[in-house]
Amino acid sequence: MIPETAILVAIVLPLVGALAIVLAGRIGPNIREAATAITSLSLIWVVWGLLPTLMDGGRPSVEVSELMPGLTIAFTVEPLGMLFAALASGLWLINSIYSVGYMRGNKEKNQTRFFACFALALSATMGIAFAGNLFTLFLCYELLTLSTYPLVAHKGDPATVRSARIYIGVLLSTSIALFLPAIIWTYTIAGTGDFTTGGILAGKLNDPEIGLLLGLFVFGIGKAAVMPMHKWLPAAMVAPTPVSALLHAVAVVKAGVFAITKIIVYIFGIEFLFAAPSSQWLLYMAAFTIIVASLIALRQTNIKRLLAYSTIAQLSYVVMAAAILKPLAEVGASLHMVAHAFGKITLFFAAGAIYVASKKTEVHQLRGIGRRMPWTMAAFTIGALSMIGVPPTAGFVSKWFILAGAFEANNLIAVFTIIASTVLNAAYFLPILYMAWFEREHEGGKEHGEAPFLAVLALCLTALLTLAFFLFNGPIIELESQVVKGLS
Amino acid sequence: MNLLELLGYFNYWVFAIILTIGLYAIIIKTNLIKKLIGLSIFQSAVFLMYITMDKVEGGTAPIIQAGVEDQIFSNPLPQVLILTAIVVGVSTLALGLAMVVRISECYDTIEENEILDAD
Amino acid sequence: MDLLAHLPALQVLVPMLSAPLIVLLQPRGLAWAGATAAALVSFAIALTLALAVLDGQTLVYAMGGWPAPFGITLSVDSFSAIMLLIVTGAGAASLLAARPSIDQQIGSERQPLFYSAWLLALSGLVGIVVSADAFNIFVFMEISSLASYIIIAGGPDRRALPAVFKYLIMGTIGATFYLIGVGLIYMMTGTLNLADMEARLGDVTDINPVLVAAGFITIGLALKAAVFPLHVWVPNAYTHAPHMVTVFLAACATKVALYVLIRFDYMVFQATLVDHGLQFAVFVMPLAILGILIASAVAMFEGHIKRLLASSSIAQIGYVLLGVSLVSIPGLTASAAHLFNHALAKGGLFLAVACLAYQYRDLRLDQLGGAAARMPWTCAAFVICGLSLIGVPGTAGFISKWLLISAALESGPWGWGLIAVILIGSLMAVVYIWRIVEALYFLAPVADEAKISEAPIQLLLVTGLVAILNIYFGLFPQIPLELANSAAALLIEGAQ
Amino acid sequence: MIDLVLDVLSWILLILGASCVLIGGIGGLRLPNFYTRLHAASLTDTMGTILIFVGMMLQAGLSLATLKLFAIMLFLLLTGPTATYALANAALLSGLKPDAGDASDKPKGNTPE
Amino acid sequence: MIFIFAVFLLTMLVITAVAIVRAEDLFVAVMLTSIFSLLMAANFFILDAADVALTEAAVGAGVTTVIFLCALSLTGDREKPRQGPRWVAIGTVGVLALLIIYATFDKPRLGDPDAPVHQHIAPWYIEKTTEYMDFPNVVTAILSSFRGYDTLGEVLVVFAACIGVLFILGVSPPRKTQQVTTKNSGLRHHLIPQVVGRLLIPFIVLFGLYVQFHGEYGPGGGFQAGAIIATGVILYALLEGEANALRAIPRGVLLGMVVGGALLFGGVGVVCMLMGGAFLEYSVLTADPVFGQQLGILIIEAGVGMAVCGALLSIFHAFAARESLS
Repeated sequence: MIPETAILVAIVLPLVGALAIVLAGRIGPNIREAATAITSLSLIWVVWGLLPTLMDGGRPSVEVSELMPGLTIAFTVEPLGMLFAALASGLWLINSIYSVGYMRGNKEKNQTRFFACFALALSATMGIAFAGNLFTLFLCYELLTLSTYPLVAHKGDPATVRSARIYIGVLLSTSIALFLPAIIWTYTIAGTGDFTTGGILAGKLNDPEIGLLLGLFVFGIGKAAVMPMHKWLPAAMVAPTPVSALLHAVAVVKAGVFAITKIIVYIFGIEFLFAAPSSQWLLYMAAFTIIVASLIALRQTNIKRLLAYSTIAQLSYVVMAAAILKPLAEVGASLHMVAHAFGKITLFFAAGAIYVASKKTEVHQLRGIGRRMPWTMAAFTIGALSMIGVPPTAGFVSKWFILAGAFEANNLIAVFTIIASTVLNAAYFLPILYMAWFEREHEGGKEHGEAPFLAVLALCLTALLTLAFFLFNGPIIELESQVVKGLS
Repeated sequence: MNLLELLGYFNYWVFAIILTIGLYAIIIKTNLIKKLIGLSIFQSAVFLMYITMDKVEGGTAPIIQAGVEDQIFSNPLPQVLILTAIVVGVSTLALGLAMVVRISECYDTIEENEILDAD
Repeated sequence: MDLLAHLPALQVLVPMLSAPLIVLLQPRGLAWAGATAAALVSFAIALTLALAVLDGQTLVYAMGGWPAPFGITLSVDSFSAIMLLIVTGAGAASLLAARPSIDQQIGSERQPLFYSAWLLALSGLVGIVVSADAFNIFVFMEISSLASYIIIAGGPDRRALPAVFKYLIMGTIGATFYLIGVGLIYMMTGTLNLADMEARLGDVTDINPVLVAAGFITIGLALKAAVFPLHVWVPNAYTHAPHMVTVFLAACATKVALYVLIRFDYMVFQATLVDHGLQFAVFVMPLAILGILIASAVAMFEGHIKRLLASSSIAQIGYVLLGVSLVSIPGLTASAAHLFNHALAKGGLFLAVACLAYQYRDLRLDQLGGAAARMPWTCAAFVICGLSLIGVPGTAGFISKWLLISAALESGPWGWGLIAVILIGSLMAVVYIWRIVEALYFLAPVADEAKISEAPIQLLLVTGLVAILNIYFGLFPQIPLELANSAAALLIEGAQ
Repeated sequence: MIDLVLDVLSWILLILGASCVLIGGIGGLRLPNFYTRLHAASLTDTMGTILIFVGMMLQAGLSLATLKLFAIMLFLLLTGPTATYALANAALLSGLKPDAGDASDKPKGNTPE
Repeated sequence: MIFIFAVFLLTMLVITAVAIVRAEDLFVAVMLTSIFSLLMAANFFILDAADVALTEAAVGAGVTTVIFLCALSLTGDREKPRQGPRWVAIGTVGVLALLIIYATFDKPRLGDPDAPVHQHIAPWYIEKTTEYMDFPNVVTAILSSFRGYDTLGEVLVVFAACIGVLFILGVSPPRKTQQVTTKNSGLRHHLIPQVVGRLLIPFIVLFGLYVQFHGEYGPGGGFQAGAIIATGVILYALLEGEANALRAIPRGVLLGMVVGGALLFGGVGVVCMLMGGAFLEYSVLTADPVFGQQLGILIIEAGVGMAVCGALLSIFHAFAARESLS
């Protein structure tokens, strides 16, 4: 099919899928899961079908509606978005495989609502990935927030509802109070919000305002969880593990950092921003977030909360990489999105698998669990190493590019931050690995084996991806280099 | 300032005073019927204002006597408006009274504060 | 004269003259059917008119064939077209859905009177909108007011009566103030036709009476439009009215008064009084801001769903006024658009409430637990309209928020302050809408839910339709925006 | 000559009538209790009306106005006493004993409730 | 001379108004209100507004008072004394009064022939009335033709009030109190009022009809006539008892009159439309436009009369019936 329609299909398909899931849910779980699987498969087919067009420099775009002059709902495919879309669609398949195992293993209720909202969230994600201008991005961003709310509040008991309230509250209010005015401001001074290579604000804005606008954007996009807008992420840990995976790896937080990167690259333009001293604070902010989040993670005893804070840190890697404002760093940013996605989803799957199999949620409970759940813990190990950035894992590649960018900009703060955080990551992951593999499980622990097969399959897949990304990342790098092509 | 002029001002002042009295009754009285009475006073004050402005020196009621030449007529338009306004006023009054009757049936009182206490 | 030429008159006459006939239709089904038919016809007329004036022309109709300053003329321009769409649309939709809810709340023997009064209210509002004659506006204001008192008093709860009595008193005071203002202007100009007034006010030398007149008219209409400090009659009246009546009135009643206010201040005074624009802004803007903030804050702590939405209506009036008080084309466009979008959102919300009320006697939030499980479609519609009220992108409410904020941005130094107000208001809206949503979806049910099921299909379909419209006009708002734009241009150039 | 006589006559009548009305008014204010006041008021209804109207008719001379005036007089003469009667009747029904001797309107203990 | 009289009347007005507000006994207050209306009517007459005076006297002093009394007999006629400060209210209204009085100083003085009111459109009406309608009463001409649309609206207002009262009082009272008195038998046991009443009522109705159909020539027209006739019937009801009055003119007929009147008015307008004119453009009714105007005005005045009379009567009956069954 021609790319223009492909874009629309990619966005509409999950919606149709959601409908199908609701209907199929009336018939029976198996049909429903089948609907999910079919949808995600066909989505992958559609999205990845766009790759070739992109590789030879095509930028297919389609406009849906012009609300008012200059303000349109339009979608364009460009490398950053392509990467994000491909990533999300791919991980959705794996995630659904895992969710089936998890949800059934846990006998959760309202599974139909769960899968339907999941599909909706994916549709919004596709929208974000292909958004052709700020307004469309904002539209899909809000849709994503709203469609994930039921997922976070899935359990429905008072505590969960309270946390879900924090989730929706932070995300909605930041987006309305900061993101929206930033967008409108951009439209009023630039007359348009289309994502164009090299930015649209160049020369339209003076120095202090640049910093202000950047701040509105960065803090307005609460999904990026730059401190102090990170509160929602730990709160959202009440959600079932597949949802956490969705939040952390597949869609939500990625959407945040993706949006920031895209705005920096296509709205401000990195050279314009690099020239503006008042944009420096973003780097410091990100660095600060990385260090602090890692320190907090160090003190966590609950596995999922630990992972949450590590996510916050990792996200700020991407933000910081983008804020270095050098081509290599931008590539690094996009790579790190992928790398972190693979690593973190593996970790969450593992944590979820442990919970399903043994109902263990605390770090100290993991003593010797490696013997009971070898596969799971192996995957966990790979994920953890990738987080730290040890070869041969994905994390290494992205960190390499980011460091390269940092040196190119000879930005010592960035370099220092990366090294320090690497040490910290090691400091909070290695003990877990040690405990899991080499310590003896204390007596009286209840007998349990591996998690349900589907779950284990999924997490092994992601672990493999984590490794594979280290070896075969050529095409992706080439693709992403197109973003900064022509920039020194 | 001749007599007519003074009278003109006097008309407007009376209008202002009556208007004020009516409004005062509406605001201050808790008895619903008293409020409605105040309302009707309030409205008739406005009637007075309109009618006052239609007077022409040495004019007569705007009814053309056949054969009489160059007679001066007062302005008919405000009279028409006030005809309408009077009927509107009495309609509002009737509606209000009907409500008061129902209220006194449901609450056994027509004092506003007691009604507020009732629920 | 061909039919199109007669349309402005027919717009008023169709509901007006069918009202007396309705009284005679004794079997209640017939009364409802007749009223609905009339409302639908007038909606169709409104659509035709809107399309006719889309290109910015003005249709004028001389009643009784008497020329403008001497007889009464009706005029329909793009601004009135928007209001016509809102009013007749709200009337048609609510009447279409009304029957089950009304059957539940009002005895069948009183229904013919009720529906006839409803049509009268509709025709009165429409008459105000199309009229180009100051006194004629007063007459129709009274028709609509009396009729709305009647239909509000139809509320089954006894508290409806004091509420509507208060409304009657304040409404009459407002109308009388308006009458005084018109009288003073007539005294200084000797005419009642709005356009003629503007023309002749120019060469009035003694300006004091005109200033006082402007004050009286503004305050009187503000009273009827429930502008912030004068809104005390709204919450009770909306809360205790029959649910469908609340839908109708909340969607359009106060907006019409606002419309007259805007018309007067822009088309009559703006051009003639020295820096009236400034005085107007100085007078209105604080009220608008206070209204937005305080009313939203009140709404955040309301426990009763209808009272909550009523308070939010007051806040929304504030948004419209804010746009108006900017005295600029973007601001007016935003206001006009917001009139339209808020009517959509609030109408949908109250429709959903009516659906809920069909099953739940007690509409306090803590009583509504678990409604979502029993009435999924209703709650879905409620959520959509609620998002539109908040101004989430993709819904109609977002469009006007966007316009409003960009208008504020262009309005100079204090723009950022206004934006802050608007955003805080939206955040408060998030809070109070979300309180309802959580109650509907996650609160533990209290009522014995055995009997509770989805609302009747008739009610449900209309509600769903409105919800869908909220999304449609969020994605394809071209037509209302076009109308709003030309309306703003019209008003501003009327002011020059 | 004759008109002068008529004029003077009419004015005399008018003044007489006016004084009747005035007396009636004073009586209504000063007299002690209900029935006596009623009695005073009736003076206004009858004598006052007749005198004033005749006076005005003389002023008007022979014209349509005179006819109208006469009609109005007739009307008043019919209604005035009737109203007085209705009032007295109502007072009696509500238990107010006619008793010229006593100076107040307090209902007596022995009045029928 | 006349001015002194006017000043006297106006002063009386103010005094009456104060007395009304101060009166504790609502019955007294209502009576004073009716006096207030009479004074107002006299004032209107002095200011050359004959029609308005007639209407105010008939509607304000007559019908309103009756309705008030009906309501009072249902609600009780004592006002509870109010405690608490009233300076706020006094302050606000005082400011209002001063504002208006301040505004009056720029107003054109009373009766100034050069005042804009008398310049712009009023003369047009006066001269064109003879040309278009060819009858003397300009007020009627404006009321029913030049601004006929307003009058239609006004009829609808009356209609609204009528159905409103019927609707609101249409529910049976929550609790039955014991029969207060046997009011509804009227004064039938009292010979004198009955005889006088029987004597007068025909004349009242006759006068009403005169006012109705003489409206083009003298003061009067539909509203006044309707009010007057209504008063006559109400008097009948008071004398003969409300039940008999209803037997004479049942509720259905009254409602029919209201609806019929409104529809008659509207119908004429629609017929004008159908005959190719604008709404309410009577000239097209007949070949001769002047006669067309006259005809149209005659018909719609009849409609107005019917509607007003029917509305006032059914409102009265709604209250009165309440009285007998509460």
